[in-house]
Amino acid sequence: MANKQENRMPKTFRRISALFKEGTWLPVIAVLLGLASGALIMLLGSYNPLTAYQSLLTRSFGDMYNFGEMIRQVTPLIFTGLAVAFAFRTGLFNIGAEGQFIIGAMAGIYVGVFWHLPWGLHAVAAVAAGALAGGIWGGIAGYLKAARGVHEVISTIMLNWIALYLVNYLTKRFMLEPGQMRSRTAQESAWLSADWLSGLFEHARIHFGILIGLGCAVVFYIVLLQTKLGFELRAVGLNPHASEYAGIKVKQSMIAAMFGSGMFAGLGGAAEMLGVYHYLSVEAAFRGYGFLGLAVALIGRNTALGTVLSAFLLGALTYGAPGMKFGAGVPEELIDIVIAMVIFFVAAAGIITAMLRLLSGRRRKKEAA
Amino acid sequence: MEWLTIASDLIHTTIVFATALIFAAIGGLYSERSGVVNIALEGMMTVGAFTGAAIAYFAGNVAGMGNGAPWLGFLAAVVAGALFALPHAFASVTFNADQVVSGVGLNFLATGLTLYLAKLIFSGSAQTPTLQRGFSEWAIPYLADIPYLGNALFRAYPTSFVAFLAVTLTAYIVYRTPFGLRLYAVGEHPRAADTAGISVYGMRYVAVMLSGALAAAGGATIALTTTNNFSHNTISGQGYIALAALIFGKWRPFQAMLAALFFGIASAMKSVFQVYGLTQFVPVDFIYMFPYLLTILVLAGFVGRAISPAALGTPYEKGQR
Amino acid sequence: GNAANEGAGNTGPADQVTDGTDDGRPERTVEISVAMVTDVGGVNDNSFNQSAWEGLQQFAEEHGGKVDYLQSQNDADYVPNLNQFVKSGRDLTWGIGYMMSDAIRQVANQNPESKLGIVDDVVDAPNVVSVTFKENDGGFLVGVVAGMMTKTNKIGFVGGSEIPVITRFEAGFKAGIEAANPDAQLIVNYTGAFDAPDQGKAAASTIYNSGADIIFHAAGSTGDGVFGQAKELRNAGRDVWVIGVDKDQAQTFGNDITLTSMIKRVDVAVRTISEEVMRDEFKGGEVVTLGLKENGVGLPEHNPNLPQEVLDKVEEFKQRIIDGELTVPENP
Amino acid sequence: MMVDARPTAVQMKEITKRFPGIVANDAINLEVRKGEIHALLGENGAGKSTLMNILFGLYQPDEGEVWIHGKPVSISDPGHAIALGIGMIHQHFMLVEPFTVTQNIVLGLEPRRGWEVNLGLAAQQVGELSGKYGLKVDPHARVRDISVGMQQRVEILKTLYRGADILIFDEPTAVLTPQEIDELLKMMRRLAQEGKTILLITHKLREIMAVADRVTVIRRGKVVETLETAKTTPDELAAKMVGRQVRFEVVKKPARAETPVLEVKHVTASDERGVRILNQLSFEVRAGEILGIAGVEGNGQREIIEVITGLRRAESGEIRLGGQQMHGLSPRAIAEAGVGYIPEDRQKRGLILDFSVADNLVLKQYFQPAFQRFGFLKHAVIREHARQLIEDYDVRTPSEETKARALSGGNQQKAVIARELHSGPPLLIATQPTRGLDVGAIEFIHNRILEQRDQGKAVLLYSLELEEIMRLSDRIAVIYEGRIVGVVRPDDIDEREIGLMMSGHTRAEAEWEMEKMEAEKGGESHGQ
Ligand SMILES: Nc1ncnc2c1ncn2[C@@H]1O[C@H](COP(=O)(O)OP(=O)(O)OP(=O)(O)O)[C@@H](O)[C@H]1O
Ligand SMILES: Nc1ncnc2c1ncn2[C@@H]1O[C@H](COP(=O)(O)OP(=O)(O)OP(=O)(O)O)[C@@H](O)[C@H]1O
Ligand SMILES: [Mg+2]
Ligand SMILES: [Mg+2]
Repeated sequence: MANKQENRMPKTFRRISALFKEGTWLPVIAVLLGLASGALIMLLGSYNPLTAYQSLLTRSFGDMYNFGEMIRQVTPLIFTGLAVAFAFRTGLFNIGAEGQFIIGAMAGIYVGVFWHLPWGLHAVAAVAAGALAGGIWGGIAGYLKAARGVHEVISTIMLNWIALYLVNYLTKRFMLEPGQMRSRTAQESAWLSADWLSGLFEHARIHFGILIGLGCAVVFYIVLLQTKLGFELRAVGLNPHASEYAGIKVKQSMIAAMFGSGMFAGLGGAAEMLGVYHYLSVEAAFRGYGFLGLAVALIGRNTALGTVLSAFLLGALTYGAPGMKFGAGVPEELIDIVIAMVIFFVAAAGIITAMLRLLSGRRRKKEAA
Repeated sequence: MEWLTIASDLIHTTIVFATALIFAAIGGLYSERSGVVNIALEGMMTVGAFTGAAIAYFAGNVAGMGNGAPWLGFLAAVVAGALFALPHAFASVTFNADQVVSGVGLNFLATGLTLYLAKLIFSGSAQTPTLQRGFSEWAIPYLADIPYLGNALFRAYPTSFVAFLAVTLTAYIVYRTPFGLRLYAVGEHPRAADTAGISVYGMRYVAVMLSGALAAAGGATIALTTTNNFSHNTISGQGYIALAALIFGKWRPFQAMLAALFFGIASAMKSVFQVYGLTQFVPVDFIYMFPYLLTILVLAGFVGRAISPAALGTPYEKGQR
Repeated sequence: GNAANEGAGNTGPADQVTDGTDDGRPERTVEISVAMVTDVGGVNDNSFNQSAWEGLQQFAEEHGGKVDYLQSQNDADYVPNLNQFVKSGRDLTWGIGYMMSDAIRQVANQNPESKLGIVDDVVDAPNVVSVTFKENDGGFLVGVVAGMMTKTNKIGFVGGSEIPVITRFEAGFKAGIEAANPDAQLIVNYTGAFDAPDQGKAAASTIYNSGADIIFHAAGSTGDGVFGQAKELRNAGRDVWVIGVDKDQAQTFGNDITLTSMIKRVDVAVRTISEEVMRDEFKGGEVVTLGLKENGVGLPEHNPNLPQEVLDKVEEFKQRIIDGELTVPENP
Repeated sequence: MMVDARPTAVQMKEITKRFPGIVANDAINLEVRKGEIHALLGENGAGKSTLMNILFGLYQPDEGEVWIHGKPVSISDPGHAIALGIGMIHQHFMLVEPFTVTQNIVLGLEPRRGWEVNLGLAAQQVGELSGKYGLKVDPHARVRDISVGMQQRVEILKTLYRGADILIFDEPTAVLTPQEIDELLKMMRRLAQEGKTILLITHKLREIMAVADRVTVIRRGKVVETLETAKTTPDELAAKMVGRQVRFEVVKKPARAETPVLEVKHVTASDERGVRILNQLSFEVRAGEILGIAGVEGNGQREIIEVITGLRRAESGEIRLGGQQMHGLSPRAIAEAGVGYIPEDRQKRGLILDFSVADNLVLKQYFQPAFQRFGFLKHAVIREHARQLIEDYDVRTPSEETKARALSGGNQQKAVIARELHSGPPLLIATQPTRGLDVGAIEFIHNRILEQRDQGKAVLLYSLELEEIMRLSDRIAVIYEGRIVGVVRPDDIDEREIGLMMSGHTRAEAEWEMEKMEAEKGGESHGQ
């Protein structure tokens, strides 16, 4: 009967709405509207939006160095974005990417510092450790929901803080670099960075994490859409009752989903540390990649490709932001406003579609006449 | 002796830290009872903290206004919070946006907006100048002089007293008045409420704005009592804690307040434990961790299946079948 | 980048915000440009960063030239922010604070031709000047003050995080108290953050309630909370004091509660080194350690709250330290 | 009756309402007289609820106008409708479960004491009201604890409390036992005599014939005709409704009852709250027969089926499928062992609405080697499989990639049936298989179920519609408080007698009760 629906609609609107069903254009429009609102606010603050956005772009794309650094900024966002998106697609809201990221970072550095493995293999082991640790941390939230009915939004928020302090403690207790508030430096054999690579980018701290991230996006897609496991995870996410009736083990798959989600974040944490710092510093506050990951996933519509793209978008925006301060004196926080607006427009798609329906509504009248 | 001092001091500091959480949790209670998830408490607190600090600064430091300054800031914050909550209601009530998503959006907006404005107003610095006039503690005559107990309970910031008042008032509203009954109905079964002639959207707008106002009051409390300024980390996650307190307290006013107090102990213990040299027994990081850990354990233990308002998180579409 | 470079010079609130050159003085022919990068603290922390920024502003006042700063959002920003200035050809770029040292080292190695400075830590690179202070010496002097001024024989110390710089403060302070008043007891509290006034306040509240009457803070804007708490207790009629840090904090928080301050002339250091650059006397690789002799640390000129005999005592100890008769421990 | 004398209460003129892709109401004209019982009849999706939702202010019409008591009105929301004296008893009750009966009734119109709700007074008012109209309810009971029948009485009281004189009933009898239905119909007549105007939506012709003065037939959003019930017959109505002749009696060859396929022995189970819900329950289903389970909602029928399908653990007892012990196996193992299951709520339990039709059709097989290798799904095979079933079971969908959500109720159900039947399981469990569907769809599904039986498969049927059970079953097991109180044959028992058994009477008691009732009723006829 859906075809019946189509016929009743004017062509143009049908096309547009078709695009919306794909969910492709919506984020794009949302981003444009977001940037527009940003510009408006700058004008109100008597800044020059054009200069501002131009210097933002300059900082993100101006030269190889900044480009490389921008990629460095994008990398963790891909991971946390995928983490959030993965959970989302399986009906869970993972606010805990931040904590899973931290735990993963710790595990990665731990292996990097204490294990002794040959080149490459060491890095692989360290990153794998990060993934595992992050997965376990996420799995805890999954278990709490499945077995104990604790809503994951709450448990993951709590687990974020626990992760922060736990990792601070472990770092200080077992890995502390004397006289510093950070861990000892991981052995080079575990690093994800390479001089020749940064060399290409004027010493920017770009590292192989980006490749792992892109790989993860592919894995994300395959697992979720091509495999039996993904089928089950999505089924449970969309309708746990029907899934149970179909004989899918709902609780296990919830835990599995959160574990997978956590793996992405944990992987990101390990990659960030082994690629950028090579050590883990004691943090008084969150780094915020997990929370940005929320934005990334939401704007990316929780698809693999979408997440990667929006990770690049937000990475470029957040990395370029200080450029606005530098070039046009615009406070870099403006970019948070832009991001917020984009999220709003994506979330309340109604706002945009409503506008369009008005348009096409008039058009319908015309055609009638 | 020593121990009494510690206890009394612990309680006192606990109340100081809990006040903001109580405000925010009670705020969240309104919106969530009406069926709107409010993960945006964080952002609303941030806006409250900024407004409170900024206004109090101009009133106190600049206009040289006396002890009224913090009160002015506090009230301004309440108003600002209510307004700032509007987008959340707009997106999630009118346009059926995913409430958690729109909440996340609001939190980003809050950080961005406040720091942007701060830099705009205070010549490029990401924080307000330190306030000359914050709130200072009230001592209830006579009671405050009771040894230990006085310091623990009867010496506190005015905001703390306001917070307790708000809790009591909320309890009355929720359990006794028609508004409370309707609020509950809207959160449990919006369609039923609608067909009973109650405006679901109306109720939810009011509820969300109330939560904004109260959460902002919480934020202002922090800026006007403990930090005496606003900066990027004045709130730093306390909105989320308040949300946890709300759920921890099963969406009930007094339980939520107790939960908030419980979180207050955490921050309090940090310093108390150090000063009294107890950190040699428990690493300070574990003291920080403790409340979050306990929350999870408790939720997992028995509160786990605390039944939330049935329609929580689901947008209400009139036309839906 | 070039565009950014042009952008940096051009109009807009940017310059009102961060430039010293807003008074219509005739521009110098070769304009010198100096910049600094702060940690998350920001330039209004009432102490460390602010002092540094004031140093740069004074520098701009006197010699014209262009000064600028970037505040980091998190530690990932240190390197790119430093590079932002280095690559846009600033004559000198400062990393303000211990946290920056790794970043400075990296940027210095990668841009040998650039000139950089680091405060509070030593980075041995040919193009970096490191400025450190003898916080322990300064801490000793205010320790003497506290030891002599306390009426309760209980004294508090509130530190940011437990890093060498701060522990030097604590060590000196401790030694000073012991030297002046052996039976005074010291209560130490590290809040774990330099930007959390509420934590400072809670700490102060607890310390004062436990009977202390003087608190020395070395915790950036976390210390604001200590002042806040002291103000309140004072209003409630209690006789409590704070010893400020980095700047003469009496100017910010008033003489009524600020007993004195352990000044750390970050501003002077930053200014003098910048001037060296201006005169092409930049000595890369140099480690400048500023102590009492160099007036890098010490008490403010005016101490309305300190009786003469205390000042004399302080002066006496100061001499002994300068003459090397007395060495103050670096670790508590 | 001198119908014509009565003034017009409701008049809907040229009402048109469009939903994305469909015109639910197409220039509908409806005219209802004061004090009459006016029935609306039509297929699923014909537009009945939509029309009434417009009258009650839940939807706004795109075109047309509404007149109440001779005055044009535009009803912006239910509040407004209530003010105009319109009340609606919905298809799905509009009750707040955790509230008490009183709270539900006064909600939105609370009597006050100062700032507070005056619950004491409220309860008193409710008491009086229920007395006046003979609607027995306990003002202080929590709605979640009371029977469906009482919940409906609460719904009615809600409207009366608001002083409604125009009452809309949307499929009120779907969930009731025959006794409760009789109660309700009596009540409607009483209200009508009180001068209240009643609009009744129902799929059950018998009820229309029983109470309605006039009936308006709607098909695909258009009014077909308005007739006097006195001057028409069920067959005529059915024909007008569907637009073709429908035969009600399904042709049913006598069952060749064979060896038992499903044996349920002494099954005992308790619910989450530890309340005993299944109590030494035993029955068996034989190959080639349809066993119907009749019972008032909440007497354990749902639970026993959950136990059989492995969704719920029994504390004791056995369940054998073809002699094999099934007790304690996972739902999947049981399904694999040859149990087809049509769950009662297709949208909640039967389908994943946001999955494609194709994915829904393999929901119980995707893990089989045919559809996946090494954990990777064979999408091509899955699509092909779907195309086949869509054709075999005449599922009306644009394509197998269409989301199940976009399908109509009937077609969604067809998809479920296709999935559960195509593998020809020895045992088919069908719960409420035709709920909310129209005669066309019902016909199709009933024939499929009989087909199974005739192929020698065992069928366990559970439906709240006694009619359906009577029509299909070879044997009927009546369940009450977790026990089977009797097994009867449809051809030698009458609906209302079963109704009595459903409320706990043994067969013998039931017959005795029946005679008593007949005696009481005396002449009063039910118009059929
Ligand atoms: N909110 C809605 N959105 C989209 N379509 C709708 C909506 N409500 C009803 N429809 C469609 O409008 C048509 C009329 O629906 P309506 O519920 O009035 O039918 P009905 O006669 O009440 O059917 P039933 O007997 O199943 O209750 C149906 O095709 C239905 O799918
Ligand atoms: N919630 C909804 N939103 C949008 N469209 C809907 C919705 N529900 C149903 N529809 C559309 O309305 C049409 C009719 O739906 P409905 O369930 O009433 O089918 P129906 O008329 O009962 O047909 P059937 O007799 O096969 O059940 C469907 O084709 C569907 O596309
Ligand atoms: Mg239907
Ligand atoms: Mg209907």
